[in-house]
Amino acid sequence: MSSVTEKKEDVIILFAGDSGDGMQLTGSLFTSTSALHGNDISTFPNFPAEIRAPQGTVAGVSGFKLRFASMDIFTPGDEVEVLVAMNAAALKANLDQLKVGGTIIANTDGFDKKNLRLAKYDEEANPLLDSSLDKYRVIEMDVTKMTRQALVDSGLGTKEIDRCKNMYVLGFLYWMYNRSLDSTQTFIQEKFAKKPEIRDANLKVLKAGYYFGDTNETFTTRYDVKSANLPAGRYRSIMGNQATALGLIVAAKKAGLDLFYGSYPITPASDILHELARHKNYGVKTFQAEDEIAAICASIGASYGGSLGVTASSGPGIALKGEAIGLAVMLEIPLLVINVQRGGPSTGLPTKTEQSDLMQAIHGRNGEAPVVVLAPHSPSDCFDTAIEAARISLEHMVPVMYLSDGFIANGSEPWRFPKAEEIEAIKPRFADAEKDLDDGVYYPYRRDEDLVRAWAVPGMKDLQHRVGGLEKDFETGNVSYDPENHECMVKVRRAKVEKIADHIPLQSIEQGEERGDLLILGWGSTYGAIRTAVRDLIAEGHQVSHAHVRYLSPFPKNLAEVMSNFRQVLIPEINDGQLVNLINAEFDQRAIPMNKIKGLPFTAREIGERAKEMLVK
Amino acid sequence: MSSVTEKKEDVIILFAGDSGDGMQLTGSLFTSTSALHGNDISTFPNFPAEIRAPQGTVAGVSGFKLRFASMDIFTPGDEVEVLVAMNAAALKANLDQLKVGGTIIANTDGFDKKNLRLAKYDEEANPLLDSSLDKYRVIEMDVTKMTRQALVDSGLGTKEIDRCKNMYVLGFLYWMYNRSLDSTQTFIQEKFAKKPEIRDANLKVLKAGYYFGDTNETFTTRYDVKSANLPAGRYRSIMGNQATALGLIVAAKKAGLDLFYGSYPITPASDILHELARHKNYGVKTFQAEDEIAAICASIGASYGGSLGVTASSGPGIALKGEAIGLAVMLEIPLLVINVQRGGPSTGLPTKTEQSDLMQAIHGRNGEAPVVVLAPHSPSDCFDTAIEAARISLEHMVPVMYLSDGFIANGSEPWRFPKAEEIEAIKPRFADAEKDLDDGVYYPYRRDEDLVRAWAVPGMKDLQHRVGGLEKDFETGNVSYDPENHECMVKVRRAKVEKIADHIPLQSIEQGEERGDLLILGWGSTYGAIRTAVRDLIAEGHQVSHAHVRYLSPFPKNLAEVMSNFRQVLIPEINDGQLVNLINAEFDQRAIPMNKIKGLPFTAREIGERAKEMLVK
Amino acid sequence: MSTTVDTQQLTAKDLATDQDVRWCPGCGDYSILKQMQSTLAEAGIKKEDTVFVSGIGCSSRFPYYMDTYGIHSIHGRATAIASGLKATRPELSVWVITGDGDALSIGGNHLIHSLRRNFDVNILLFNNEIYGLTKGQYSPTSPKGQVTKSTPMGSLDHPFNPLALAMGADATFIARSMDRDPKHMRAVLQAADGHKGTSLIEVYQNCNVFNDGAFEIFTDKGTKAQHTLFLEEGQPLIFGAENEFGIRLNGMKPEVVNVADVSAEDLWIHDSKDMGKAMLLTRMFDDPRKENGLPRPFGIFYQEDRYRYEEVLQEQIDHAVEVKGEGDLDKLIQGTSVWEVV
Amino acid sequence: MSTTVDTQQLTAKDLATDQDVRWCPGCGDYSILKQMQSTLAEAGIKKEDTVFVSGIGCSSRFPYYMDTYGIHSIHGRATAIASGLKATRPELSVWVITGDGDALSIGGNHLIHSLRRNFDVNILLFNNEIYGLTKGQYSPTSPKGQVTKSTPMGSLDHPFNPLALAMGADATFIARSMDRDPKHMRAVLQAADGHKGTSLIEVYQNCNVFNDGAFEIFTDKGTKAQHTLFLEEGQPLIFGAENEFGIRLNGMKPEVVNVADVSAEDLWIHDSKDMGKAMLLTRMFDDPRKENGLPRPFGIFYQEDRYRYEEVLQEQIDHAVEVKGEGDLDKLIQGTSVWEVV
Ligand SMILES: Cc1ncc(C[n+]2csc(CCOP(=O)(O)OP(=O)(O)O)c2C)c(N)n1
Ligand SMILES: Cc1ncc(C[n+]2csc(CCOP(=O)(O)OP(=O)(O)O)c2C)c(N)n1
Ligand code: SF4
Ligand code: SF4
Ligand SMILES: [Mg+2]
Ligand SMILES: [Mg+2]
Repeated sequence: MSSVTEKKEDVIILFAGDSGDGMQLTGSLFTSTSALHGNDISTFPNFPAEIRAPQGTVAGVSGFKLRFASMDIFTPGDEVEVLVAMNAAALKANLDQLKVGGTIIANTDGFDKKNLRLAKYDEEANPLLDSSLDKYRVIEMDVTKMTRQALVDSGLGTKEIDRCKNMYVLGFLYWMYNRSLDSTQTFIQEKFAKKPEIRDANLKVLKAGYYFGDTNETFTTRYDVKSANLPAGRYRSIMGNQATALGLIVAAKKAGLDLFYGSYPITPASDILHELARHKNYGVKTFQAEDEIAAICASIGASYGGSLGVTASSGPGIALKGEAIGLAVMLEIPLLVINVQRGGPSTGLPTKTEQSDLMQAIHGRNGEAPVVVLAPHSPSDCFDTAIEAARISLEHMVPVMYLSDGFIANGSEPWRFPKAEEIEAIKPRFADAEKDLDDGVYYPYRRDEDLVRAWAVPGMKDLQHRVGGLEKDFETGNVSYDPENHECMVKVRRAKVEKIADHIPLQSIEQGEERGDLLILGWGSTYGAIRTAVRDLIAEGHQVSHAHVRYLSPFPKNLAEVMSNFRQVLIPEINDGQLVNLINAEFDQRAIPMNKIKGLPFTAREIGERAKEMLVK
Repeated sequence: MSSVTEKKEDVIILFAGDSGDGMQLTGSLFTSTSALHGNDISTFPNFPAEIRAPQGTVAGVSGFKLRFASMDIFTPGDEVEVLVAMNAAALKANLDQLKVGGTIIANTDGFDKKNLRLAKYDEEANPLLDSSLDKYRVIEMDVTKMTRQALVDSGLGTKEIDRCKNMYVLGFLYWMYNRSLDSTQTFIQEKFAKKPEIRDANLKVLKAGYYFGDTNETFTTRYDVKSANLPAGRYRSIMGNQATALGLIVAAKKAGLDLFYGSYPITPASDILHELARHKNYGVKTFQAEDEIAAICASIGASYGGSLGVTASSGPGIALKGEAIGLAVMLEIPLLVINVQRGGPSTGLPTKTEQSDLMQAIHGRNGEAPVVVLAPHSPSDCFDTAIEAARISLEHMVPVMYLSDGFIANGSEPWRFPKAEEIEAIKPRFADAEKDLDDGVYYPYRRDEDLVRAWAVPGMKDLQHRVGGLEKDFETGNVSYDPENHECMVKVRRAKVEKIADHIPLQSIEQGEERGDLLILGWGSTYGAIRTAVRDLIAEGHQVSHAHVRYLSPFPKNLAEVMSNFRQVLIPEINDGQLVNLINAEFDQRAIPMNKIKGLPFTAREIGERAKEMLVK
Repeated sequence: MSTTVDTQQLTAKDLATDQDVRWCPGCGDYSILKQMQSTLAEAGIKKEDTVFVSGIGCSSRFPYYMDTYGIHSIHGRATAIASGLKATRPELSVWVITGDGDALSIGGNHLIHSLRRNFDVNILLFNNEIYGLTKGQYSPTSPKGQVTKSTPMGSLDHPFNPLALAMGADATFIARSMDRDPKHMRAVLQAADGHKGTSLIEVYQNCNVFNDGAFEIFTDKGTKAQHTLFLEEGQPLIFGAENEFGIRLNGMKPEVVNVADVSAEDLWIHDSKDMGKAMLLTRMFDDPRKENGLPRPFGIFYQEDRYRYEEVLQEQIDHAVEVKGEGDLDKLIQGTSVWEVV
Repeated sequence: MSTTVDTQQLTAKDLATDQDVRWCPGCGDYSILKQMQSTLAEAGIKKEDTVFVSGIGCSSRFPYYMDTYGIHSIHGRATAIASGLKATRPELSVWVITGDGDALSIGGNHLIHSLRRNFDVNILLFNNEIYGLTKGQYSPTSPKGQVTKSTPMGSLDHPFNPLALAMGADATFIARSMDRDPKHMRAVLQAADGHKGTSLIEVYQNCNVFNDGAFEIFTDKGTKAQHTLFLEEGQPLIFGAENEFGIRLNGMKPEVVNVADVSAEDLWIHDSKDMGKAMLLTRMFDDPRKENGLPRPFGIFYQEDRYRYEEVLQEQIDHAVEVKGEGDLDKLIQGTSVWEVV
């Protein structure tokens, strides 16, 4: 039978179900398929904090938001168009995100008495039966029943059979959005190569879902989302933590060094460790330490030995590394400290995103201990920023803090990836007995014009020297308690960091004019939301621009000047106002904070509305 | 024979010798004697970083600066009048502090070839012989010889005999400044009660030194420094760490609680532990933990159990406590965290003073984790500030950071101490099943008008509840991942801290008018130097005032207003500019930094000169 | 939140809270929670005088499910927090709940120090040989070669032997139990509760999501009898379906014998007061995958009566009061040398 | 700073730096430094391939006095830093210098974890039973009741038995020596250097300023023979001025016998490969103040050949290269599913 096909530019699907329902996998499979289809994509997984919160409850709902479009997009978007609800709790938890007129694909089997009760719907109330969903288009299907039917003679047990449910839904959506099953089929074949019966079951159910759409009378509309006109090139889809890991491997190779990654697991940073551990054939040494302090200290040991030493954690773990970061500042050796931020304070909201560790990055140590601070702004940008962070650390002998967050880390987007050869080499300033010995004597703390000392590592003949956490003499590096020397060294360590501003790009305007009524200044993961909001504001004729700060310490030299060309500056942050605090401490022009502290990213709409309030003034 | 006696207002003596020479003891004995004599006093010990740096070397010189006067003084002063040099190194290390025309009391025995070489004087040069000391009055005495003579038939070995040398010098100075030997004699009798021969030796040498002055022909001038006209009352002399310890004990008693002090030794904080451990009969429980993290966690456990939990360290140790401080912020329980600051970063300059941990105190944790920050401004002020810090922590269920530093901690001054009864009671807000149960249910995070929750401790019937580091529901305190609730709780925790401004005194002007050309705004140990400088500036007719901030977070409500009455605001700090950074971030009026990062306190002169530069502008 | 109940005759239910228990279905933690609740109910504790302190981890959620006082603290620090609590409130019954990562990885230092100090605290170590909460990285107790998220090619670390480590730290009570043997667990919990001093109880706990079956060989009906050895004070070390096997000490080496072939007195008689034997027991730690290795002991390995830190701490204070008298604030404030300015 | 010298035939002097040694006159550290310099000179090491890593403490100043590479790091973390260094630079000779506070108090966790991981690193633990650098607080090895600045009424903690703790952490080389016996110390240093894996050497070191004479009974001519037992591989455990006493094992209990009264084979023969015996040796730890206690053993208690962490780490990498081939950056960057936009 024939079915109408309708064109669409931009679709947002939210896959929601019990943590057991495999919604994350379903979502990522649809993602790669859409990516291969050439759409621009943006995703946002949202899992419960518990490994497995109670089944069927709202706390247990796991969601995966996928936006795919035939135009450029920068966020997972605000209003959901299709909500897949595997059970009542999934519906309840996410209905508020569904736009009026949107579609609900409900697994009727997930709306039985038990599930309704667990989702805390009032006695006897069933959204599928009462009129509460009239504003939406509801597609009901008994996924469980149909999956079981499809696999009656598969020889599998019900438990295994039910594990295939998500494939049924996926198959149906592929039909609905005119997608090919190929990449998913390949995936299934590879994943279950060793378990043929499971493999076949999944394939069968996937097709069943697809055919259900094809053959079933009730739905006659299908949608087609053409490929986006992204700049020509070769693309892959990538997640933030993955991009960070790849960036680190590339940076080490580009510097001709081995990569040592000392870390202690913590959400949401662990995936970097997991990813790196898969690439040992790139000479990557991963070390799961006994705690965060051991992790950073091991990395310091590796750096001292001439490797690219990297350590990573999230807020609470970074708090534990403060003392050791101070040591690295004093030693003046390369060290990369990655913080994938999450909701704080303390244990806070481990699975939610936040940008509240910026102040900790800048000030979270004893004494005057300046470090460099960088922040990536999107999943794929993690790759470039990780390389940039490593470059600065290695070429300037200074610890660098890299501030990612849960939103970037777990989100994904299409990435027009570079060729390895296009990436510039990193040039550590190694010592060399030939030129650095001064009639037989080595002065480990002599500096070049950038105030950078040379990197003398064990094994280099005649350059033996001792370093430590006590204040050291400007020249010899020996322990010095001299008052003048201390003041000099404190200033030198800061000046060294500030001089890095000579080696980084000036602050650019992402979008909009060089001057205007309002500059929206962001850092990190707010990029997509700001970018979208500003695009729309400009389209509406407002004099608004967007600048995004990657270098948070030192700031680009021209930052004050860039700001000064705007009547007002708005700084949206997923915290209680941190960058705005740094800016207001350093510059005379006062920026205005915009804060959201809900463990969730900004929506473009929120930023757009706030901007308009300011523009009418 | 008779000797002229000359009146003096203000004398600064610097006792300097090898760390083995007992200069610290000599200095403190002269201090208490002068205190008892009714002088105003101010002291500044300055030891080498090593336990015992090489004997006879400049690195090994230990100094004790004592200033005593018949007028009010606030610092150990700038120019030394009498320099006691037990050896050549002591002279070399300190000569630059001696004012022209000042007196040098040199132990000739300490200027032999060996000592001159160790002190790195050029071959054959001996300052006592050449003319390099012509600008000064030099009193030579062979202390060693005379001490040994005094004790020929004491039956003691030379090693023990030589240990009495410092008493000889002390005795002589007592003569020179018309001091009574009583308190020192009592001290010696008590200290060596168990070792009669040592006791008698010390007493004998002390008198020998005194009589030497009396009988010896060469010096005919003695000085008399009358008692200062300090406000009437009963005085004692006290050191900063000691005052902090006493304040803690008093605070606990005033709150009707036990004091638990969990700490790990570190310079210069250890003496608080030592002092507290001596007062177990006040119900003080001191706990030397395995590390700083255990120390603060044990204190958190004690607070949770209903004691006044206190932990202390210096910069590097505080860095390790960041994560646990965040937990206390989240739990909303009382906790006092003492940081006796020292030179940083990293291990830095352990025995030198610095104010460089202010930013760490405010921002050194993950997430939005506001705490209260207080700083004492002088040795005796540690007593009041410790009580105030405990009061705020207990009455507002919030962690409080207390920022002392090495200069205050080891310095001493006369203290007109209060009567215990004059000190106000501290009233923790304990929970009470009677009124807090809401039909049988207890809500541990309900708050009063100050946003303070009640303190329910184990043992209270029917109030069992669970607390933790995860975000909690506004009312029930149960774990909550709700986005709105998180934002609300982050704001509430900050608002609770800000509301404390309603309970602290407004910022006052220490000295000078309410308005003028220049406000010198200080915090912590810069008090004395600023106070002295401002007194002199005012005397010279300048419109300068001094305000000193005890409450660094939250600021007193009127701080901006106080500043606004001055054309310029200068902020002197022993760091690279931290309070000035906080002020400039928060207020529109721009303050000007004045920084010294040499491990040494400001002198009044340095501040006075800087102020004048600003005033001519 | 807490709701009032009459604590006269507590039942396990009274010790439950209104919070949904949020462990994965099938997690071994459920059984441990249940045994704890019934053991404490039986013991007739006072809820308000009992405190559960935990770190971070799946296991560390435990306090939320006990209607007593409780702290779900930060990772690895539960023992340190419990030390301060017990030092100031000796009359409270304090339980520490921790995991193999929480106690032995990040919390290792606090664990060994609290063991030597011997506060009267009970430490329950949920050993599932994995990091559960962070979704499956290997832990300090994971066998070498374990493939996990962080070790796709297999872990490299030689694992800790937790009870041997505890012996090395001079622990005064050391025991092992398992989630799948409720009766045994209750008995061990009772004994630990009874012991005056720090009790360390290692519980083999199955993480059915990330490390399913790690202890199957000890818990599974088919293999349990062969591979486990239940220690009974004063009794010979015997095991096997029909208790047909026994352990004999050959010098320092334990060896398996057929009970039939030897006389009773040849067998190793369990004496939990004998440190030397206890050390050897902790070393009966053969990889279960290994052919005819020694069985794994369960029960109380060692107990010793040593002074409790909180007691001697209080004694010093009492002694100080005795000698110097109750502290008088004015004396304290004025110190020893005062002068008057008039 | 460093000055070039021809490393052909090193002498102890060549290993000294231009820095004044800043320990108190009479400190036991001097002798240890001296023995280290001569031992390494003898061993003919390459200065540039040797690294000394220390924490904070008087002892931790050590690296400044060795003309090799060195890090004077932060308190308690030397072992962790050494782990990262050795993991990435297996060919270097890495020495950790630490104190009883640095290694056993704040650094306890890193110590036990590095022992189990068994990097080929030598750890020298200067045990003076006091915190020297901070001017005299008790340490985790101070005997109970010790009066120090922080414990005017005497310390309360039951101290660690460092070597027992190390056994519990599965160390592969455990030894004890003393500052006052240069010959013995050089021998132990050599053996540690030779051991492949982590060597833990506890050195009794006198802090003559804050804890003078703590080990006098073991070092003083008058009492040494009675109270010390020098372990020799394959030899019976004998001691006394004329070696008149020996140790016999009675079950698990060592007891002192007159050599004259027993036949040679009754005596305990030292076998540093026997873990059970080693555990008992570490427990020969009687308070020297105690009447006729057992003598304190010195020498190599235990050694075991177990794989080194840095080796298996490298093997995994080599294996990965073998299987997947040298990593190709472009392959890495593009991943598995790529699409073209034209
Ligand atoms: C300071 C800090 N580091 C790391 C983490 C992340 N984390 C939470 S629990 C955990 C380990 C959990 O393993 P285990 O202690 O064995 O408990 P289980 O979940 O297995 O019961 C880790 C690494 C954290 N929450 N805080
Ligand atoms: C993080 C931190 N905490 C505390 C200190 C203070 N501190 C320095 S060394 C030391 C202990 C020294 O004792 P030990 O390790 O036995 O070395 P020793 O001086 O006796 O050789 C302490 C507590 C510090 N420097 N850093
Ligand atoms: S992850 Fe494992 S340990 Fe954690 S709750 Fe689930 S089954 Fe239990
Ligand atoms: S304090 Fe003790 S350990 Fe430190 S240098 Fe002096 S004698 Fe040696
Ligand atoms: Mg675990
Ligand atoms: Mg020591």
